[in-house]
Parts: sequence; C-alpha cells; structure tokens
Amino acid sequence: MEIKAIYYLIPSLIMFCCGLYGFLTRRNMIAMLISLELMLNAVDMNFVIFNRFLFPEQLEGMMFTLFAIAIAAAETAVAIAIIINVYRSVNQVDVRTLNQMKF
Amino acid sequence: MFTNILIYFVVIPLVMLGLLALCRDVKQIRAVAVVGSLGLIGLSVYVLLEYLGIRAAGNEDPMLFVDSWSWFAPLNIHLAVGVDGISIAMLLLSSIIVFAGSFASWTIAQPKEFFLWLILLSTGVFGFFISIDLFTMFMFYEVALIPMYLLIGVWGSGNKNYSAMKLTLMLMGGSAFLMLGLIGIYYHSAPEGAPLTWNLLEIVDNAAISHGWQSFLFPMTFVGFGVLGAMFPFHTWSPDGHASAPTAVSMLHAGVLMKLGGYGCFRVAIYTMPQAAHELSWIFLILTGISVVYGAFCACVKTDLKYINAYSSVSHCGLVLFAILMLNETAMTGAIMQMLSHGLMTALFFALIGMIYGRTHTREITQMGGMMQILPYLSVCYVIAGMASLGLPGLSGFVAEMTIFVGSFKAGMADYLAGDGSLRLVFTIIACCSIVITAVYILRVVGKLLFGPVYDNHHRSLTDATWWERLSTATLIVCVACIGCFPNFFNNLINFTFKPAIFSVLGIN
Amino acid sequence: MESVGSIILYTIVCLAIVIFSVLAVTTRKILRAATYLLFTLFAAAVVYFMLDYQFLGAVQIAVYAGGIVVLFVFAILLTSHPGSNSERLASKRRVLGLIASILMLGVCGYSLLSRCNLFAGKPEMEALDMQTVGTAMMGTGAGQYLLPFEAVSVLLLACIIGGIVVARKR
Amino acid sequence: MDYSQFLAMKQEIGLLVVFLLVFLYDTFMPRSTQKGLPAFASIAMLLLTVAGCLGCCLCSCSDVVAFGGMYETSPVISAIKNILNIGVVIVLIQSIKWANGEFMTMRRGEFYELLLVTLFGMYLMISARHFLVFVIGLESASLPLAAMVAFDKNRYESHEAAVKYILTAVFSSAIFMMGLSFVYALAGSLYFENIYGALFVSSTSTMLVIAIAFVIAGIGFKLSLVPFHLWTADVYQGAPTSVTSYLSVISKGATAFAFLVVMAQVFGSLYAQVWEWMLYALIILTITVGNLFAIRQRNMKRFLAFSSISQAGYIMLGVIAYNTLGMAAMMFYILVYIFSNLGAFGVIGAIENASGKVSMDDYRGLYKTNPRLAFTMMLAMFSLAGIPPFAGFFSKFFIFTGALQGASVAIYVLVLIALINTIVSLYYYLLVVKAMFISDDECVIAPFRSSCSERLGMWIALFGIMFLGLLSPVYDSLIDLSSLSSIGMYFIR
Amino acid sequence: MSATIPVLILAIPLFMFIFLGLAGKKMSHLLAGILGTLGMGTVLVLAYYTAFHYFFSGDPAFISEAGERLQYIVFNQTWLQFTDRLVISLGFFLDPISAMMLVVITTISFMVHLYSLGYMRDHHGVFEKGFQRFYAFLSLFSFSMLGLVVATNIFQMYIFWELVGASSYLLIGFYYTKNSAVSASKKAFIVTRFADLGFLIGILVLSFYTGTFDFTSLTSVPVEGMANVYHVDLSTPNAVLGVFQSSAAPMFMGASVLTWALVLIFMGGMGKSAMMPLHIWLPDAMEGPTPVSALIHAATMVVAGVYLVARLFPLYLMEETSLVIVTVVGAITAFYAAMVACAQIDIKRVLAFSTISQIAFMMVSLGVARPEFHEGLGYMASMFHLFTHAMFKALLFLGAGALIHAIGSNDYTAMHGLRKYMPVTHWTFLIGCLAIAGIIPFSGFFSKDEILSACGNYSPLVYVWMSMVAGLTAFYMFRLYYLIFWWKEHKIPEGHHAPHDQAWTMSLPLIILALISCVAGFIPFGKFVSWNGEPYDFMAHFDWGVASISLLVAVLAIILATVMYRKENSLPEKFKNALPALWDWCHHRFYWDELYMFITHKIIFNGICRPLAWFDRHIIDGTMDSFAILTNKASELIRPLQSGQVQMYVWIYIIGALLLGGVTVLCLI
Repeated sequence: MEIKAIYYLIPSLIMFCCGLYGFLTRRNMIAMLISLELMLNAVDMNFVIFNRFLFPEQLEGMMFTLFAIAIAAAETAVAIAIIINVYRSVNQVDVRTLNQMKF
Repeated sequence: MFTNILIYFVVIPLVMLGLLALCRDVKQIRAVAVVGSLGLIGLSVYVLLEYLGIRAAGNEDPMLFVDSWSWFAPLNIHLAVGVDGISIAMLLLSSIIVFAGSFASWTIAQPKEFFLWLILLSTGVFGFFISIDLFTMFMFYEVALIPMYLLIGVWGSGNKNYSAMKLTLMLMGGSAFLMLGLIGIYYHSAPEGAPLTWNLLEIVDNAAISHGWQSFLFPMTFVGFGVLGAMFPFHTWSPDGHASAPTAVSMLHAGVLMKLGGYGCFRVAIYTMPQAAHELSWIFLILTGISVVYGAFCACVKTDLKYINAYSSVSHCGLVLFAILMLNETAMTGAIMQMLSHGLMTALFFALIGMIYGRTHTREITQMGGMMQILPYLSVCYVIAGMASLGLPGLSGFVAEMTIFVGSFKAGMADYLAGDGSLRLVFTIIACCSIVITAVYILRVVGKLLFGPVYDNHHRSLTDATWWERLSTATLIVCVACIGCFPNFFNNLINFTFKPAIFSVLGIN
Repeated sequence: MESVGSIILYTIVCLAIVIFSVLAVTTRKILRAATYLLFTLFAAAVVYFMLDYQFLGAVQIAVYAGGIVVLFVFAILLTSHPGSNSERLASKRRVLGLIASILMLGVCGYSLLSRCNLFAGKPEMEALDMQTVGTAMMGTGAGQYLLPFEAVSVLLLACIIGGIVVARKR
Repeated sequence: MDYSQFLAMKQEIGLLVVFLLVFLYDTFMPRSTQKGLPAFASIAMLLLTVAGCLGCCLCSCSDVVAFGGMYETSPVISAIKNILNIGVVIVLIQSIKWANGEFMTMRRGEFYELLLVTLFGMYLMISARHFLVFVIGLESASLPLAAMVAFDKNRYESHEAAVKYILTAVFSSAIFMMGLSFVYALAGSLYFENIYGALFVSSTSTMLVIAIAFVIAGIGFKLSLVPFHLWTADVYQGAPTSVTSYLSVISKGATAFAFLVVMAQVFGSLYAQVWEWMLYALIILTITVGNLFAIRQRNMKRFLAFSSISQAGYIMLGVIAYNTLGMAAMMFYILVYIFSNLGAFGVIGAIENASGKVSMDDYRGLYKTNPRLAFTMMLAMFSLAGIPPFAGFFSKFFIFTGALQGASVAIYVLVLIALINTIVSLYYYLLVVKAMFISDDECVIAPFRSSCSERLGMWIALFGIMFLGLLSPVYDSLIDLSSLSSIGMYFIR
Repeated sequence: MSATIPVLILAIPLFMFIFLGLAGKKMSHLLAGILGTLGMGTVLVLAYYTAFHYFFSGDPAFISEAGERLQYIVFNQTWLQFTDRLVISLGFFLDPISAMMLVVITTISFMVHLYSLGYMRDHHGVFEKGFQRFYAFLSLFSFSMLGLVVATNIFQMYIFWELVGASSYLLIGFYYTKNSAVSASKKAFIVTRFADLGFLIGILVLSFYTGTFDFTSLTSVPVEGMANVYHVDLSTPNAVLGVFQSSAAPMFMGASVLTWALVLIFMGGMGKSAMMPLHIWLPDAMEGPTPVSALIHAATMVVAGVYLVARLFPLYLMEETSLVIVTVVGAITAFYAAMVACAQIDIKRVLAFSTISQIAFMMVSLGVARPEFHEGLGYMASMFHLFTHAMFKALLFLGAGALIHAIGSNDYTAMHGLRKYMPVTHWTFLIGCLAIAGIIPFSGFFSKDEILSACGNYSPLVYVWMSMVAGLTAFYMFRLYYLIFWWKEHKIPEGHHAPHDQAWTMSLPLIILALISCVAGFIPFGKFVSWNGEPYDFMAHFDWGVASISLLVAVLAIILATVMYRKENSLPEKFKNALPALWDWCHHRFYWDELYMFITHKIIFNGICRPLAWFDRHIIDGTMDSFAILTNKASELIRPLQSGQVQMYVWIYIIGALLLGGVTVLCLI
C-alpha cells in the first residue's frame, strides 16, 4: 500500500471542518480560538502535503507554513489579549453575550 | 473660454451665488437676485438678437455660438456649448421665470439660503440648456434637481418631507436610467475605430448607434427625461411636490425644470436615435397620450389649487412629449411652443396660488370663494392664466396646442393612410379632447374660487397684490400674451431646428 | 510501497488527528479542549516529520505546542473558574454548525478528490538540510524569503505592541 | 543576496522611518512634550505624503520588481499609496483632538505606531507579488487594527467590536489561506506570475473555483462585501471614531486595489469564465444589502458603516470593468471616497468629541446650532450620494463609464441595478440632510467651536469634495498612470 | 380699397377693450361708457362705409362686369405658419355675407352700447359696479365677432370663434357674485367648447386633405357655375378640386372623409348656434345682463354657426349627406325650441328658445338650399332671415330688458298690463312680435316666407313641418306679448313708483330697431346676397301661394293666442290639465338639462374623474410608494442577518463563500 497525498489531505480537511464546527458552536471565546487554531493548522498541513507530494523540488509550501505558524502565533496573542480585556470588562468569556450591537 | 457669450449663462448665476454668500441683509440679497436675473434676461435677449442676426445672414449651422473646451480628455468629455432656436427659447423662458420667481419670493424666510439654492438650481438649468455635451448636460441636469429637496423641505408647506423626498427620489430614479442611456450612447457614438464622443452634434453626424442599441438606449433616455417631463405613470412626484413647494420653487420647477424633461427627450433621445424613436414611439405615445387626458381628468376632481395645477401640468407636459413623439416638424415645433407656453402660464398659476395662499392660508377651493371681490388684481391674473391654460386665442396656450394638433393630426393621418395603423390618429383625437376637459377644470376653479359670493368673511380684510407681486405676475402675463399674439416669431425661431434634415434618415417630414 | 511501520504510524497519526480534533471541539471542559489541541498539534508535527520536513516539525512543536498552547492555558486559567465552564449547546446552533462543516467537508472533499494527481504517491525528495532553509530565508532572489521574513518581524512587533496596549489595565 | 533591493521599497522604508520616529518620540521624549506627538505624527506623515507625491510627479520611475518577483512597484502603485497617504494624513489631523484626550495619555504613541504598521501592511498587500507577502500584509493590516478597535477602554462597545473583529478576521484569513493552499496545489507556486502562467494553460477545475471563491471571500472580508460584511457595522460602531474613519476609507481603499491586482495578475485568465460572475453577484448583493441596512440606522457611525458597504460595491464595479478605464476610475473613486467619507467622519468626530452624541436623532436641527458643521456634513452626504458638482458625482460617473466600456448587456443590467440603488442610497443620505436642515426640533447639540485640527481636517475634506471632480488633471493623470501600468496587460477578457 | 378702414374696424374695439380694461377703474363710469359707445359708433360708421363701398361702389374688385359680387381680401397677414402651405393668417375678407354681417354686428352692437348706458344703472341713476368692465367686455366681444365674420381662413374663424366664446363667458358671468350666473357662464363655455372640439377636428381633417385653411381655396369647389365667379385658378395645388375628387375615395365608418369633416365643422356651428342637442347653454345664458343677451345671444354670436355653414356652403354642396344632417338638426331644433318656448315663464327664456327656433330656421334654410332650386334660394333666405332676425330679436330683447329694468324681475307673472305704463316699449315690442310672427309687411314675413318657399322646393315634409313651427312661433310670441302687456296690472305697493318708460338712451335703440324691423323686409336682399354672388331678383322667386298660407297660419296662431291669453281665463289651465305630460316636458325643456347633468356629473365626474383620481392616488402613486415600502420591508426582512452574534456572522460568511464557489461550479459543469 502506498500512502497517497489524499490520505493525508482528508484528515487535514476533517481537522479543518472540526475547527469550523467548533468555531461556530462553542460559546467560550477561548474555545473558539482553539477551534481556529485547528483550522489554521489544517491549512498549514495542506501546504506541506501539497509541497511534499506535488512539488517536492521547491520549498514554497513549507516556507509558507513556517511563516503561517508565526502569523498564527501573533494572531493568537492579539486575540487572547483582547479576550482577556473583555473578560476584565464584563467578567466572562461567553461570546453570545457580546451582542449589544446589532441590526 | 470667456469669449463665448453662452458661458455667461453659467457665470452669472455663479457670480450671484458668490455675492449672495457675502450678503449681509435682505436688501442686498434682493438686489443681487433682481440684478442677476435682469442680467440673465438681458443676456438671453442679446443672444436671441445675435442669433437672429446670424441666421438672417444665411448661416445654416444646426447650432450657433458653438464652442468646446476639453475637460476630461481621456473620456473625451468636453464642456461644449451651443444653442439653436429651441435652446434660446428655453433660456429666455428660464431667465424670465427666475426673474418672476425672485419677486414672488420677496419676503421669504431665510432669504439667503433660499436664494442660494434657487440660484444653484437655475445654474443647473441654464447650464443644461447651453450644453451640447452629454456629460455636462447630465451634470447640470442633476445640479438642477437636488436643490429642490432642500427648497421644498425647508421652505415648503404641508406634507413637505414626504413630498420632497418623493420628488427627489423619483427624479433621481429617472436620472439613473438616463445615466445608463447616456453612457451607452457614448460607447456607440462613433463608428468602429473613430474616437468616441459625448458631443451631441458629432453623435448625430456620426449616426453610428446601431439599430439594436438604439432600441435599448432610446427607452432608457426617454424614460429618464420623461420622468421629469411628468410622463404617465411616472408623474406622481409632481402633484405632491408642487403642492408642498414654496411659490418660487413651484414656479421654477413647473416652469423650467419640467421643461428639461421635454427638451432632453427631444435633444438627446430623439435627436440621436431617430430610428428607435420612430419604431418605439408607439409605446410612449400611448403613455403620453394617457397623460394628457388622465391629468386633465384628475385635475377635475381635486380641490387643492396646487394639486389641480400639478395635474394640469401633467396634462400639458404630456402634450409636449406627445407632440415630440409625432416626429413631425409642425408637431415638434408645437411641442416647444407648448413648453414655452406651459412654462410661463404654470409659473403664473403657481405664483398666484402662492400669493393667494399667503393671504388665506388655505388652498382648498371649497374653503374660498368670491376672491374677485376681495383680491381683484390677483383674481384677474388668475382668470388670464386660466384662459391661457384652456387655450384662449391671443394667449400662449392656444398657438401651442393648435400647432401640436395640426402637426399630430398630420402625422396621424399620414400613418393611417399609409396603413401604419391608426394609433397616432386616435391618440391625437383623444389629446384634442383635453381642450374640453381643461376648460372644465379651469372654469370650475375660476367659478368656485374667484366668482360667487364671498365664502369666508374673514377673507374680506385681505389686501390685494403688493408691487413686487404685481411685477412678478405682470411680467409673466405680458410674456404669455406676447407668445399668443406673435406666435410666428417664436415659430420661426424654433422651426429652424427642425428644418435641417435631422430626420432625413427616416424620410419623415 | 511503504514500510509497514510507516503505514502503522500513518494510521495512528491520522486517527489521532481526527479523534483529537473532534474531541477538542466537543469536550465541555475547556482545559481539556486545550489539551486535545495540543495532541492534535503534536500529531501534525508527526506528519511533518513523516513528510521529511524535520525543521518544520520542530518549529511546530516549539511554537505551537510550546508557545501557543501555553498561552491558551494561561488564558483559560485567567478567565475561567475550574469546573464551572461546562456548557450545553443549543441544538439549533449545533445543527447550523454541522451544516456548515459538512458542507465545507463536501465541497472541499469533492474538489480534492476530483484532482487525480493527488492520488499519487510520495515522490523522492532530497533531504532538506538547515542550510537550504536558512539560505531561502535570508535570500533576496526568486524562491527566497528575506522580504516576508522582515515583514513578519514588523507584524510581530506590531502584535506585541497591540497586545500590550490592549492587555494593559488602564 | 542583493540587499540593495530594499531601495526599491522607497515608500515602505519612508513609512517605517516615520514609524521609527514616532516610536522614538513616544519612548524618549519627556512626558510634557507628549501632547505634541499627534501633531508630530501628522506632520511626519504629511512630509512623507508630500515627498511621495513629489517623487511620483518628478521621477519618471518605471516598474520595479524586487526580491525575485515578490515585490513590485510602479507609478500606479505609488499613486495609490500616495492616495492612501493623503487619507491617512487627514485621519491623523482629524484625530489630533481625540488623541490628546485625557484617557489616551497612556497609549497615544501606540495608536500611531499601530496605525503606521497597518498602513505598512496595506502597502505590502498592494505591492505583493507573492501570496506569502500578501498574507503577511493582510495580517499586518488587520491584527493591529483589532488592537486599535479595542482602544476605547471606557466603552463596552469597543471591546465587543474588537472581539468580533479579531475573531472574524482570523477566521477569514483561515479561509483565505485554505483557498491559497488549493491555488498552490494547482499552480505549484505562490508567485503571482507563476500562478498566472500555470492557470493560463490549465483547464478550470472544481478546486480552482473553490479556491477563487475562498480568496474572494478572504479579501472580500476586508472590503466588507456582502455576505462577508457582517462584522463591519458592529466594528465601525464600536471603534473609536478615528479608527472607524481609518478603517472605512484607508483599509477599504488599499484592499480594493490589492483585490484588483490579485484578480488581474493571478486569476486574470479566468475573468470571463469564473470570477466575473462571482463578482457580479457579490456587487449586486453588496450594494443592495448595504443600502437596505443603511436605511434604518440611527447611529451615525453604524449608518456610515452600511453606506461604506454599499460604496464598496460601487468600487468593485471598477474591478468587474476589468480595463484601464475601470482601474483609473476605481482609484479616483477611492480618492474621492476618502475625502467624502472623511468629511462626514470629521463632523461626526467633532460632534462626538464635543458632546458625545452620535445618533442621527441628535443631529436634528443641527443647522440652527452649528451651521458650518451641518453644511460640511451635507456636502459630504451629497458627494457620497453622487450629486454634482461634488466629486462623488464624477467618481460614480467614471466608474460606471469604466464598467460599461465594451460591456455586455449583463453588465448594463448590473450597472442599472447599481444606479437604481443610488436612489436608495440617496434616500438615506438625504435623511441625514433632512435631520440637520429640515427638522424643526430643538437641537440637543449646543453650538460649539471645533478645534483647529478638526476644522483643518474638514476643510481639506471639503476642498476635495468640491474640487476633485471639477479639476480634471487628477483624473487625467490617474488614467495616464493606469494605462501605462503593467497591470493593464492582464486585462484580457 | 385701402386697408386702413378695415384695420380700424378691428383695432378700435380691441383698443377700447384694452384701454377700458386697464384704465377703466381709474375713470368715471360715465366716461368709460361714453368712450365705449363712441368707439363703437366710429366702428359703426366705418363698417357702414365699408359695406356701402363694397355693395355700391361698383369697384371691379368687388363686382365683376357681369354683375357678380366677388370675394375680396383686403389684407391678409401671416400669423402662424405651420408648413409652407398651411398658414394661419389674420385678414379681412369682404364678400356679400361678411359685408352684411359687418352691418348687422355694428348696428346691434352700437345699439346695445347705447342702450346699456341707460340699462346698466339703477333707478337712481347710479351705475352698476363693474360698468367699465362691462364696456370693456362689450368691446372685446365686438372685436371678436367682427374678426370672426371677416375671417379669411377657417382657422382665423376658429380663433375668433373661441374669442367670442370667451367674451360671451365673461359677459354671461358679468354678475359674478351670483352663483347662477357663474354656473351659466361655465355651462355656456364648456358646451360650446365641446362643440368646438368637433369644429377643430373638422378643420384638421379638412386642412389635411386640402392643405389649406383659406376660404378662397376651400370654397373654390368646381360646382357648376362657380369657378368662373370666384376666379380661382383651379390648377393651383391648393384648390380643393383635385383633392376631394380623388379623396372622395377615403372613407371612414361609412361616410366620406369630407362628410366627416363637414359634419364635425357643423358640430361647432351647432354649439355656437345652440342646435339640439347642444342648445342647453343658451337659455341659461340669459343670466347675463339683458343687453348682452340681445347682442350676443340673439343677434350676432349665436348666428355664427349659420354663418359658418354659409361660409363653407360650396363645400357642403359637395356632400348631400352633410346638408341633410343640417336640415334635420335644424328642423328638429326648430320644433323643439318652439314647443318649449310655449311653456316658459321667464320672458328671457321664451325669447331664448325663440332664438334657438329661429336660428334653426336659418339652418334648415341652408340645408335645403340647392343651386337647382330657385338658384339657391335657401341660402339667400337664410342670410336674409339672419339679418331681419337680428334686428327684431335684438329689439325684443332690448324691450324685454326695458321691462325687466322697470319691474326688476324676469317673470311675466310679475308684469301684466304694462302697456299703459310703458307705451314705447309696448309698441316696439309689438312690432317685434309681429315681425317674428311673420305678418306682412314686417321684415320677418319676407324672410320667413323665403325660407318656407325654399323648404317647399326641397320637400313637402319639411315645408309642412316648418310651417307648423312658424305657427307655433306666432303663438308663443303673442302669448308672451299678452301676458306682459295685457291682463290686469298688479297693484303698485305704497311708496313705489309706477313702472315707466325709460331714458332716451334705452328708448332710442328700441325705436331705431323697430323702424328697421318694419322696413327691412323691403330690402332687395337677393341683389346683394346670393350663394354664388350672382345677384338675382328675389321677387321673381317669391311664391305668393306659400306666402299666403304662412300668413294664414300665423294669423290663426295669433288668434289662438289672443283667445287663450288676452285676458286672464281658465283656458291655459285647462289645456295644461288636458295634456299634463306635454306641459311638463315642455316646461322642463324635455329634461335635457337633467340628462346633461346626469351625464356630466354622474357619468363623467363620478364615473370617470373620481375613479381616475382615486386610481392615481392609490394605484399609480401607490405603486410608486410601494417601491419605497417594499424597500423598507426588505430592509426589515433582512434585519436578522445582523444579529449581533459573531458566530452567526461567520456562519453566513462560510455559507456565502461555499455557495459562491458551489454555484459557480454547478454553473460551469
């Protein structure tokens, strides 16, 4: 048996969809961020898999993932800062309570 | 640039705007308004005389005083000006009505702002009439529309918010179609490979708009301008708008702004796309033909003076578009005459209604009566305006309507005999019926409002017209009578445009 | 033809990815979610190793597992009272989430499956040494990444400033 | 390793110098002089703008590609950057009063630093010719902004807005990168040029379409195209007014141009086949939904948020036009939009600073108490609505003209829908005018005198509103630039 | 003939109108009246001079060597040019009938001007309010009527036609504070306007086919014996000749286009001349001051319809059908009006219906005129009757005016036995009655007799019918006469003056008109007026048989009237009770007004206008508003999208992105 690209891609896609599901359903903002991390990670994996299986002679996918990890870290940092900020202000992290502005 | 006389039609209002902004008290404002509008009248008379002189010398160009300055070169947009008899007639009309309107709003509240907007509006109007570049034309057209909102909204009466908004939105809706049509014309204005142009004369010369595109663009432009020309069923802004507008604004709007519609329909839609005009005219003929009688019938039951006049305007302006669509020299001449005539007499009507309303604080004819005994001057003017409206010979309405009927009938019979159906003929006859209905509603108002016993004894203490009101109305009456008595002068002035073989393409005329 | 060991490894890793992902988004304990995330990230790192990108796998472990998850844990400890943050999902929300993710799965899965070149095996690749990565990172030519490197440093600086400003009490 | 290539990035380096200066001022100048920071930053930015404009006018700089094709600059790109600079200068001037407010003391410098970094990110987005650079630019343009949105710590809305912004932004970038991974799978490269070449010869596949959809969604998020727009209103409302105005004009303008570049240089060969119709649908949705929401807004900032959504739809007409005329018109539109919207935000900011009122109901009768502000607001509204002789009319007209060049009937229909929507937009812009001018109520906003900086900002905006359209050289030069630009080569239908 | 005098004939009244209209308020009442009267006097002299010159100077421009009278255009000024050929000109057209009309109009008008100086003031000599206005309007009317009759083309005629309509409107509504006067004036204007619509369309049809408005060209129809008389070059393209000979072909709904045109034009005439069914305005028009009724609604304006048909007579001759229609309408109207006149109480209404009936006589006369019958006797008779009728009907109206002025009421019930108090009025009124009854030697006898002869030539049926109407005429006139002047006078209440004859300004016109009525019959009218210009001796065509029969009928009718009404008796009551339905119908004018009210108010106003206005406000405007409402509704509808829940935002985002891609994929596949 040969492990084909698609065998890696499908778990990665499932990971992405799990992230999506979590992002859409979790009430805790930090849990949402965790879901986001799953999504980002899935994308990273995609790049790496494509790079490795389709275009092994270059490193673009891998480099992209490398930078994407850095970006994800930065995103997480800012997002957590903001969430903590909100927590200070309203004393909870439930995203559904953040609906003062609407319509 | 400033060697061309026409540009001053825009320059003078702009200077007026500047001066108005500097004015400190109401006297200065009035002075600026009066001097400026007199200047405009003088300018238009001067242009008229020059024009006649040049024509008499045998100049056969379709437009005179033509000049063009490049503006947005990449799109070939120019500030192009030029006039023919029709534009000059319209310029005269506008300047007279601005003049009369200034006097009619002599004692308006917040005069500075009012005149600023009013003059901005007239800037647009004048600019529109002198332009022969579609872009500048459209720009001035919209410049003329938007001040209406504030003029009605701030200085209006009654349900003014609703009316102002409705009027603005509907007119802008029309100009949405128009903008699409104009850009479409631009992109088909020249044959393959030649530079595209916005210039009307060049577009007509090129005659490059293909048949298919004409049938798409013609309705766009015609409806676009038709909304302003109060074409059924896009006329409903007119009654509400007029009813709420302050006097001078009603005057200017019915007198001049609605003419933009008719003028544009001819100058842009038909002038550049004669084939489509010929083929599609039946749709609009039906609509405008309906306008004519429909407006008149509606006017018969209204009791608010301004509503009556607004519907009467629908009817009369419908006649303008109706005649334009006949695509025949006589009828189109009549259409322009009707524009002049309707402009003047409706302005007169609205001026008088405003003056009466200013005194009685009601416009319901059921609440008034016997004004002839109380306000003889205004009442007599009202009767004269009414007579002009119902087409009494010697006043302007008659000559315009007759020219239209003669021309339309000719077109209708020609169609009928050629076996092209009797639509034109039938609608001509239907349109003719409007002279009776007009008589009905005019006399109804005159009878109820002016004649009969005094309805409300409080009205007995009212005073008759002041000098500025007299001046305003007298100006208009003299003009109405002038057209009515010496129609051939105007006829010849207008007629020239229709002489050159614009429609040679179609073999019409 | 892969070795049996790698196939077994592959199976384990894949199962880990799928299971821990699902668990991370369904568990009702937030701290557990972070833990499952950590496992998932480790599994991803293993995948990178399996695909011969050892450097990347190392970075993944260092940054993600070492940095981000720790950040999460801190944040969770800051914002939640232990044991109290179990949550019950409204079924409507769940349905909506399921619709979206299944749709996503379907659309993306279809587009992946419709590419036949994805059914190819792993081609041979030269072993990636650190030198190559380093040169690519610092070079200015084609296929070299000095500009993103500099740019990402600006981004990180800005995020630090932003994080501080936001998190600062006053 | 040719580090001299950094010299190609003159504007970015200039911007970083400004950033550094602000940073140094913030860090090392004594506390007493800190109040001078806003002015200092504005002047520095102004100098940069002037230098940029001069450079643009004087040097006939040609297209430069650096970093192995990752970065490109050309006259038209410099021009759009300069346009953004102008907007930023106005924003900075208008925000001086706010930035000198009491509660900003602790983070005055940070505001400017973050703002400059986001601008740097936008520069990168515009100049990027590689998706990695593009993504970094995109993130730099949004992450610090999230922090800026959260600046107003006293207001709860600010927090909520920040959360909404950061969560959706990160989510959107995940989707965007998902799309990118597909693109990468198809083309084997992230260089625009290579992708274009690869896609040019390959056939359309499901994966490609999905990839394009995700890319459009990712960028459309920043542009707030419907249905990727939902964060916009909340964030605009919650953010401090200065940030909102920055977000609404600069961020949007930069992204719009970057979007055009991406669509042309990456997916150009698929215009007619794939993304014209996607964009077609998005434009109709954007304009219509934006307008429909704007109708019922009472909060001025939220109102302008929806107005900006529908304006984004009009801007996209320049992309769907897919020709140099459309591109120039889009740049012109962005320029005009910057002035018009900043005119409006200038007034809103001034009133908010003076009285704390942001509701349209509070604006009733404003003309009686603050005629000049009301007048400025009205002109801004007219310009946004596209009323001549204000600049907005010209930009709208040109963008429609661009869209219709050589267009099919479908595009005519699109433009007609857009035009009909202008009526709806006119309606709600006139509602503001109505509240200020026509309403008879007593105005709750007492007469006040706005600060010099605010007035200066409004004057600049007014000047732009009045004269940008009437003076043709601006548009002419934009046309010249775009007809010379290399992006033009990609405009093949 | 120089144009000066004709221009003055038109210009003086116009000037007086403008002058009195603008400056009237600034001058005294008397001065205004005198100025107006003097102006009219001048016009009278000039018009007499012109007519005299035309008939008697022997100028070859006016009369050919063979003694035929020619048409002559004194001047013709282009007023409005539609196309090269279609031109409206304003000019001055002289031919026998226009010259005659000049005389009639100026005479009556002058009399009325003079008379009004006395009439338009109360018993204390105080002038009525608006006296100057009255004279201004009279001048306007005179101007318009003169312009009408001297029209060189049909459009000029239409122009002045409208103007007389308007001046009639103004004069009927002179007492504008009275609602009845206002509505009467409105009615008059609208009814005639409606008729004018037909006229206008008729003109349009005619001018389309002939390409001209000119009477000269229009009437140069090649009827035998005409072309040489009118000296028209038939080869010109304007000539109607070719057009209608070839266009006899175009038919429309079973009639030739020419017939349609002529019938439509006749419709205009019906309106102005108050033929059935467009007569309803004329009785109401009596709300105006009585001199106005005398001038406009008896002598001049109402005969414009007759004049119009006479003017276009050669054209009518081409289409038998149109003349038959004229005859039938005339005959029915004549009888109807005579019947109604028998049952009216208001003396002015009696006179009004009498006027309708007499004009119908003229119409019938024109309708039965054929060249082959006594060389078109009917035409001449019609014109003759027009002339004599103008005189005696003006006389009767002015007399009635004197009575009304004296009594202050229009009802004969308020009068009775006035012959003692007002002898001048009595005698002149009697002369008028005799003239209209057709008693020899008063003028009416001759003209009416000619008409009956013409009818007799045409068809015995018409003859009998018209003779019956002539008898009715005599009957109702004498009924009126007796009811006014005989019977027992009312008691004069204490402190009131007895009614008495009037000032000389009022008496003089009565006397002059009475004299004319006495002698006018002896004018050899045929010498001056005939259908083709050839003079003929009308005594040669005088049918003594017809004359004696009609005289007999008239005398019998008078005797009947005498029996019934000379003294108060029960005969009328009995008669009324015997035929109550007939009386009711006659008294209520056969319910025409009610019918019109029904049509205009119930059908047009309530059935068309109101629904249309409703339609406009609710359907059309509602549609426009509904765009706004729909937009608002849509806005409301999509509001939940912006729920404030960030997860919903994202959900929409992802679904949007997937749909965007998915739908495109589906479309591409």
